[in-house]
Amino acid sequence: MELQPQEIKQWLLQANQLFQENKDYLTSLDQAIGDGDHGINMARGFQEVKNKIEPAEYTNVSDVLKDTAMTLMSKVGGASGPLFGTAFLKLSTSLKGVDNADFQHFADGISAAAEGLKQRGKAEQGEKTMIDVWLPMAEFLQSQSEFSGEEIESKAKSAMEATKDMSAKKGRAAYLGDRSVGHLDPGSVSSYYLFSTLAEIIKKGV
Amino acid sequence: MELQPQEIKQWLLQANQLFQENKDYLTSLDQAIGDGDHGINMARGFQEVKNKIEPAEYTNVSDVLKDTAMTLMSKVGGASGPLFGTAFLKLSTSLKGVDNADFQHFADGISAAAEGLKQRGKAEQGEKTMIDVWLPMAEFLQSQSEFSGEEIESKAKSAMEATKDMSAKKGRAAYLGDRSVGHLDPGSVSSYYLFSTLAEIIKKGV
Amino acid sequence: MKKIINDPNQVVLDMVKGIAAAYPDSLKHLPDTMVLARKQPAGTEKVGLVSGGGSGHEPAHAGYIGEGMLDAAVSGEVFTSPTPDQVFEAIKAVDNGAGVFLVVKNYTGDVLNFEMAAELAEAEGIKVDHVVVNDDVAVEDSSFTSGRRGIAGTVFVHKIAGAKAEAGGSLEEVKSVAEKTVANVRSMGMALSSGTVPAAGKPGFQLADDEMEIGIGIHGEPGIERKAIASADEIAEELTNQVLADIDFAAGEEVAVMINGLGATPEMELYILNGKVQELLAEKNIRVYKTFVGEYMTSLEMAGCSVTLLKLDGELKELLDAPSQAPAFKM
Amino acid sequence: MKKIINDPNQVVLDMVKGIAAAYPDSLKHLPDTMVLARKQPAGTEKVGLVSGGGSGHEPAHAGYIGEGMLDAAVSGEVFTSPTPDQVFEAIKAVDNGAGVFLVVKNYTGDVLNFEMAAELAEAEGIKVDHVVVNDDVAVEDSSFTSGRRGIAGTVFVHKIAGAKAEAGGSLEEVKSVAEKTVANVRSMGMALSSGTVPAAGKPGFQLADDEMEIGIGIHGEPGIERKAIASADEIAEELTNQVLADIDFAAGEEVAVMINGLGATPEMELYILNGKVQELLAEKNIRVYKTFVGEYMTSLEMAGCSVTLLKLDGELKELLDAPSQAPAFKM
Ligand SMILES: Nc1ncnc2c1ncn2[C@@H]1O[C@H](COP(=O)(O)OP(=O)(O)O)[C@@H](O)[C@H]1O
Ligand SMILES: Nc1ncnc2c1ncn2[C@@H]1O[C@H](COP(=O)(O)OP(=O)(O)O)[C@@H](O)[C@H]1O
Ligand SMILES: [Mg+2]
Ligand SMILES: [Mg+2]
Ligand SMILES: [Mg+2]
Ligand SMILES: [Mg+2]
Repeated sequence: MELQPQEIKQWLLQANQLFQENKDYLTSLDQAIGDGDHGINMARGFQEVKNKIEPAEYTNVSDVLKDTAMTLMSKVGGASGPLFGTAFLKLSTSLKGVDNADFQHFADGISAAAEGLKQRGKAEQGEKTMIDVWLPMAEFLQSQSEFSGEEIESKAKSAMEATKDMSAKKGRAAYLGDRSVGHLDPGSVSSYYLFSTLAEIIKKGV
Repeated sequence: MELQPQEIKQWLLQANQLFQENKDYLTSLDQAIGDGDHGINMARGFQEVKNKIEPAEYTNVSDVLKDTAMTLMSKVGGASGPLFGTAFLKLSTSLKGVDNADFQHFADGISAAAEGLKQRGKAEQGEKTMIDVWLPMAEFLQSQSEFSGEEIESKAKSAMEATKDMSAKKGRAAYLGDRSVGHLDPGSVSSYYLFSTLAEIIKKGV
Repeated sequence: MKKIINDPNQVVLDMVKGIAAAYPDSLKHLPDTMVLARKQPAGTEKVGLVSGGGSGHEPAHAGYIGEGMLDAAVSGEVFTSPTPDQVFEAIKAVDNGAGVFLVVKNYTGDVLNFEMAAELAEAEGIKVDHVVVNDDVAVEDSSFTSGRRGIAGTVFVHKIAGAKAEAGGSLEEVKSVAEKTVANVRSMGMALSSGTVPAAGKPGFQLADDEMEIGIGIHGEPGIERKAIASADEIAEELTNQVLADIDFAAGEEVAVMINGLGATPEMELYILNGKVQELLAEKNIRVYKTFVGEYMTSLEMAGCSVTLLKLDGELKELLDAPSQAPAFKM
Repeated sequence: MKKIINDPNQVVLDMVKGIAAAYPDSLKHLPDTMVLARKQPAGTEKVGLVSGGGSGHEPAHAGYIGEGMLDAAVSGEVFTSPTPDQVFEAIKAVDNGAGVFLVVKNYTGDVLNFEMAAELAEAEGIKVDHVVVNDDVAVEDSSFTSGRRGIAGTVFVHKIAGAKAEAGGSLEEVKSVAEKTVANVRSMGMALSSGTVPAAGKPGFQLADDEMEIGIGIHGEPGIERKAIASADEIAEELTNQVLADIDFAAGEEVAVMINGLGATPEMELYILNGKVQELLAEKNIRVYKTFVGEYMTSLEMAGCSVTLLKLDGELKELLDAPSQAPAFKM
């Protein structure tokens, strides 16, 4: 299968719905080990993404993703704004020149996004940040040859859950050091929401 | 009977005890229609009175009352400091020249105190202030010819209780106007404490 | 009660010492008193300006000591007027022969204690005069009662009388500008929650989670109305309109505006309120000459605010603009 | 949540408008942004100084705009760094050809967004440099983690870099004094209660009635230790000693002290704390050159405080003393 611009749009619109519904939950995760704004940030950012992309007509996936990236960059702020912005920008750039995203193209885009996150965040895997979802996901996709909704969902979920036992080294939770152990990383939960809605789109599309 | 310096001292020391015990009650009365410091003010002031007069030797009533007046004046502050200070100063001045206070001298002293309060406070009877205890008490004593503990106690009590139904025109409670009705005037309760301990001293002395 | 204090009964002395320790070059703490006074160059001959009142209103009053404003401030117990002997010490400390002027807020306690201090000073041959500030329009201005309270508008009186004294004004001249300021300044406040007097240990009053009180005093004295909490715009409207109702404005007249926080309200909220106040004044064609937003006359950690308007003429503008070195009102 | 606001999601815009309305002669609100900038005389050629961050820290950062301090401040959502495009607007607005210097607090979000803004500006040919302030000794200074946070010490960086820029310093010179300030400033805070982000509607954390938290961050980030509330003297000792443990002092060296209120703590308590801090410094033979007590870097209506020490040399003293017209830091 290939992901078409309309499906990418659907992905992001469904993700927005998830962020609106889980705004308080994400915020409470961030209150525990951060500053308690992550849910507010994501809900604000994706609401703006919706406002931007819903009325627009797209003929290629790169443009939807670029509008998403620029909107997140300019509407979210905090750590997650530039980071998710960077991830979507890298994905968009990687998919430039094609109308629809086939599996390998998309997998390469996610790899580029994960690399971009590492650079932007000056962070490594295992430091209890969203990178701990994006990087395992990128590696997993590189090991596959076709979209699988079930597997993307389960991979994202286990990666997200794995952040619970990590001790934070980057982001605000790092101020807590080992006391961050036992709490999910909010940005990783948001990243999981992105991949789980992607998985649903894929399941429908298959 | 005559009140001796030692009895005046006892009066004030017992009054102090009452102010310490009822500090929170007086403060709560003042929280309802004032600024919530009356109990603190009286407890602080009379503690200082105790510190001042307890170790001292007095040969006449005027001196105990003067020390009390000056201490209240310089340690209480607020409205009640200068007012009680003035009352005791007038009482002291009025008793100058005698060692012990006989009834008529003392009654005249209370009249002078009540007059002093009216002048200092620029207030009249019925305006829901301590004057509503001191003035009826002065008038009552002028109608008598001998100390009576029982009658002083009951007169002071009914005068104090009568402030409950008054609408405040002076002091902080005046800001409430008619909403002050239904609350006792804190300064009147303190004045009642003074006269009720005086009544006890008289009862013992008789 | 959660406070950064040592002994609840020693907060005023600890505070006075802490203020003196913060500004050793410009302030001195008069030994064995609760008086802070300006270190003045020898030979100063200006009118001395003294203010004070109960503590718990910081930066009032000690924060207003400095060149161009007060010469001394007397700190009473929390929410309790200082005693006459303390005020008298302040008067003596700042008298340089030109007389001493007292700025008193209109509370029975303050008026009585400052009056008695003035009597003591006059008995020693010191020329003393005073003004009583009563800017709070939440209370009826009646000669049959205690009348209106003095609240945040007092700070403008400090500033203007201070500038006049600094400029060499006589006691009469200082009094005259102070009275003009009092005649032209009006305030009104509101609260969302109460402060706690340290020695009392519990809040002065209780407001429900959805309640506010309009017209509250700076000691927690009850206001005009307790009602459902409103928006910043509605609060701005209510306070501004009540203030404006109390003083005549010709269109085009100029005012100074003070948006005063009562203690726990973040500056963010004060500025939000200010936005609407300015809009309302503009609609009514009242020109704003200068705006002050911050904590000027607080009530411990009360959440809430007050709005003050001071009608200006040329003289008041000049005095308001004069330099001041007071830590809480530098200009 | 009890606040004087209109819409919880509009507090930043309402506040920015309210700030602009308070100082129309000296400030302008850049249309369609959350940027406030100084109205500068035409022909100004100084280095532009920009700071900012999440809102909720008022008077930081807009209160520090003025002659001798910042040229622009960017307000993000409450406790959320502003976005690169907003910072970029500020940079463009204050660039007069001499370059623009950014004062950034060390939070991942702030660093990322300001860095991206700098990249955007450089792409348009504007010279940009920055400093990252990390004065909070409650957090370990590690290159393997996010490192220390930037808190109240940032205000000293604004002051000193601002004075240097005002004096005509080049971008390199401004950076050099800013870095020297960062190298010499240390802070630590504590809280008695949490603030409430308006859009979240409930407090960021809960402390029991007898608890305090030592080493708290200005966004409610957890501190080092939660323990029984102590006296002002003990709190002063704990904060001061932790700050002193982090920086070498030779006896006789001079410092500037900042006792900063986090929002709901009355000034009375800050001065009580100051008394003890000054005593401790005197015992250690550290000379206090100047003390600042007040609310400089708040955390909404959090109750608590922080202690900041800045080690001074001749250059820093001169720049600290230079005049400033910023409403929240007039000198
Ligand atoms: N250096 C970093 N690299 C990658 N991700 C990071 C980094 N720092 C923080 N994050 C992510 O950002 C999330 C927090 O986002 P958010 O709460 O919106 O911003 P802020 O921390 O500025 O309040 C964290 O949960 C984490 O996943
Ligand atoms: N003008 C006045 N004349 C006489 N008594 C007054 C007057 N004003 C106030 N009082 C008395 O003072 C009492 C309040 O004292 P207190 O609470 O100690 O002082 P403050 O009102 O300054 O806080 C009132 O209850 C009232 O009895
Ligand atoms: Mg966060
Ligand atoms: Mg009282
Ligand atoms: Mg009182
Ligand atoms: Mg944040």
